[in-house]
Amino acid sequence: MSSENLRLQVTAAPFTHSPRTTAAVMRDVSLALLPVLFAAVWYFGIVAILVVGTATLGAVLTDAVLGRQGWAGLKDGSAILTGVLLGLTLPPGIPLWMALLGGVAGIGLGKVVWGGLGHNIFNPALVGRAFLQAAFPITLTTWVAPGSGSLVSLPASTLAVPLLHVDAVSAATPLGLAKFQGTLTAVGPLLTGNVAGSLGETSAIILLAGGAYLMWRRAFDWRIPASIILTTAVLQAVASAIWPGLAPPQMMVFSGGLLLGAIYMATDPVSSPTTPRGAWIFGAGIATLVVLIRNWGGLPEGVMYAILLMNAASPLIERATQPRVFGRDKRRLL
Amino acid sequence: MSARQLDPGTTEPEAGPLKLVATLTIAGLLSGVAIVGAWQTTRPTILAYQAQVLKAAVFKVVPGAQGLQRLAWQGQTLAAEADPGGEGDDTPVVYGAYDASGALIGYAIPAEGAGFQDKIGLIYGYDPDASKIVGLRVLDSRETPGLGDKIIKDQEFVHGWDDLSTTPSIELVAHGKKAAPNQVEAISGATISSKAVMRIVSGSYADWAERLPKRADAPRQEITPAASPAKEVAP
Amino acid sequence: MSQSDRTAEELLKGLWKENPTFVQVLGMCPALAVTNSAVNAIVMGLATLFVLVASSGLVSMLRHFIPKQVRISTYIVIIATFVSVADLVLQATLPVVHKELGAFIPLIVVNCLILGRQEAFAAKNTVKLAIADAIGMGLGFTFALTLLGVVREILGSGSLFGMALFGPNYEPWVVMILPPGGFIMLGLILLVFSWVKQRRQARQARQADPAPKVGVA
Amino acid sequence: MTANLLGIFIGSLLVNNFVLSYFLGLCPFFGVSGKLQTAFRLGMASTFVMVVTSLCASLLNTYVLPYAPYLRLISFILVIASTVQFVEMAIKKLSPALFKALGIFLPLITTNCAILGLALFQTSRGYNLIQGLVFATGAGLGFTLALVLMAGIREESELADQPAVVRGTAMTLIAAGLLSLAFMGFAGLFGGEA
Repeated sequence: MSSENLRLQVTAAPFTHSPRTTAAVMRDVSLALLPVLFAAVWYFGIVAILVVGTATLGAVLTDAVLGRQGWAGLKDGSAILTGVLLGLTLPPGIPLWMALLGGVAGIGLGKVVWGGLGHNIFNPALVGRAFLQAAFPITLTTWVAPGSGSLVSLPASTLAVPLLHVDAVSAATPLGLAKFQGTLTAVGPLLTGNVAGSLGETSAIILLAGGAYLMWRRAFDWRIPASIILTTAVLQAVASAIWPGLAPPQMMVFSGGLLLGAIYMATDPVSSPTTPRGAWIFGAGIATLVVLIRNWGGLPEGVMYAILLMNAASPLIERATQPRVFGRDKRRLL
Repeated sequence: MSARQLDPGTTEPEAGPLKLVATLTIAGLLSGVAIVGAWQTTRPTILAYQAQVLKAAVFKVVPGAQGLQRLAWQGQTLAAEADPGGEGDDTPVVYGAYDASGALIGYAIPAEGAGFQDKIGLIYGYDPDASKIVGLRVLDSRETPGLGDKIIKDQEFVHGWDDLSTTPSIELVAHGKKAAPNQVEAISGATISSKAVMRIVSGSYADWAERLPKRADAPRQEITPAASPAKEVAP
Repeated sequence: MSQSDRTAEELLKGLWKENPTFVQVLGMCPALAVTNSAVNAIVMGLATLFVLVASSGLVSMLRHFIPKQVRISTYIVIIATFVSVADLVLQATLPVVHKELGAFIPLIVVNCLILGRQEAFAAKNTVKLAIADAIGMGLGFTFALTLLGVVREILGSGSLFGMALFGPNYEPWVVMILPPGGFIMLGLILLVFSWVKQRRQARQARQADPAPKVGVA
Repeated sequence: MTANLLGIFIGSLLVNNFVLSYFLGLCPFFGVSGKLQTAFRLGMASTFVMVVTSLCASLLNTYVLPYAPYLRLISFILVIASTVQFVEMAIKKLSPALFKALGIFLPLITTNCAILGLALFQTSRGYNLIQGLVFATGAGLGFTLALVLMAGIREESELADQPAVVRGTAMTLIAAGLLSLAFMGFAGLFGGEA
């Protein structure tokens, strides 16, 4: 990063002007997330609120303390949204101190060092999730079966003392079952959400409804989720026709974090391409990676990694799909 | 390094080609002498250590072993292979494990294959008379610390191989689901690495164990007190 | 400046002011690859120190005899020889650490730090100064590696030099001994470095110019 | 054991990406990833040198090194240095335009530890000629991929108004860390079972 580059006054993507303010979009997204949160409480109990709340607390505090704008930077609501999204990707039994750490890591590494909102390359919520997954691989893949406790009872691991390990009982997710035991889960429970998994990836119907609402409010680029869902379905249909042992396409789309990721994470306007063609490519790339990792990778789930990888590629996609500026010669990507 | 530093200076007075060649030759010669010297000096220690590691591993996977020797197929017969043929030698070998009298009590079979991250190298003990795997140790792995490296650290998994029937074939089952003598329990949370170990052992078993002779037909170990049993390891 | 002052200065600069890892950002491959435990980090640092001192001494001694055109090749031959020797000696004396370091001992050959010091310093200075410079750089490198190794091992394994620190129930931050943790931890350390540096500069600027200044972000 | 070729290729391209998981080739990764175009060209030139080196290393492993294993390191480094020299001369002769474009980056490849690392890994894993070539191609393209992704990120974040403390190497390291975190998703992909 040499200093000889001329510092132009450049605003960050998206360049297109929209009458909708950041805060308004954030409000819509938060509204659409409310039912998801209710579903999490319904299936896993009050602990859902605690986990999401702690993750949000970590995110907000980090943004306020380390962020350049301090407490004023919280007004646009983006740090809160990051925290809530992060919380929804966590397993219900996660110790709260880890959720807090996830919020700190997500905002710290995913947002503050990049220069704050609008400049981050990666989705901060997923940065936090990926950091936690790499740091505590076992805890982050220890799932609780839905409805296994009462509404107010907490899993033993929730209140674990920071830095210490507590063993927890583990239930398998539909994707884990398909991958490691060859057992498929019916579409019914996937749609209603009566399956083990992260807090926010339970009910496909509720997630889709939230997506429809956001589309109606024009709060996001509908091309990205559309592209992800369509490509996943098509690729998996082809793949499962060739290799009959693989999971069917409907299961691929409705299980795990695909919908949550497609609707709420991949659509983050800062870390995804802004051109329409770029959005389609971005989505298709995520879907391809998800299908690859889920079918042939070592991990049962790959949505988070797929989105982060395409986040990294999105500056290149944006460059390749930018409309040519009049008067300039054709510029190749490389 | 900047490019400027690598660019031979052209303004300097030219040295004759003879001098250039002479410099490089002398440097090469001296370097050769130094390396060969170090090699000669350190070789015995390195070999002794490797032999010790191998011996420890063989004795662990074949309980009760007192001695070992390299065995390789020579045509249709399994025979003792005196000396390894150098580093490039990759003749597949097994190690015969012997009791104090020089009678074979089992084989230690090295095997390797792809794991979750990188190659996994392991050695397992096989008792041909009982058709049983009697022990297993992972020697080499770069599996995820805290997760995949449980194939080395998780004692429950490691000892799951201590008395494992191979009839009709060995199987991996989920943690806590062992129901038959030919089943090993996977490590919960590290299913992929467990699977990799199982795959490596199964593959090697099909290649080796089925045609290994029974105890009585195996080559005996010559008991010569001076002979150090293992010369080189290729774990 | 007296001769001994100069020697001391060349020795000290590598430790802090021109620290190869934190300031010059050289030799990053081993700095990240082997620092998942403190022992590995120290052994790697010392092996590099040995190669650096030996090569710098020899190169400086021979600096009038090596023709310009073949100097890089000659340096590489010299370095590769010492690395081969170090590799064999380590394998004989510390076989367990040697196995963990794996291919990264031979890779000392292409550590830009070593070739860089030959070209930038040893080839132009007396043997005494060259060795002082090499010791300083080597120690600075070892210090940086050890610092990184200690932090990563404590967080990532809950131990230091293989001894458990927090008892059996510690939940290790596995990420710290994985590749991403290496990158991120070194990045954070550099961040702290430049933050300290900035604050010091800001203070100096304030002292020089008493007028109130806008704080640095 | 004969590792399958797809596993080797994907392994060196993504799963164990040389830069992001083995920390090889970091000097050019940090030095040259500022501009997309140079990153891509350097990546491709390195890939070519890797393939040639892999070929030479295979031959050396088969015909020379069984007799003199202690010469492994020194013979590899000499092969790499001469390959780079040769590639430089060949490109200069065949395509002066490309030579000009690559410019100073060619000699830098000699000290790219990814190349020596490739030869050493190939040897320690016992790859044969074909496996070695597949490994080298995967590793080279993986190096290019990491370089290009990083260049994209850096070109974009140059424009951002980052905190002054973060600018520079610290930023690049954290970006590489996050990229490496994302690449963890490839763990086990086609691992020997495809």
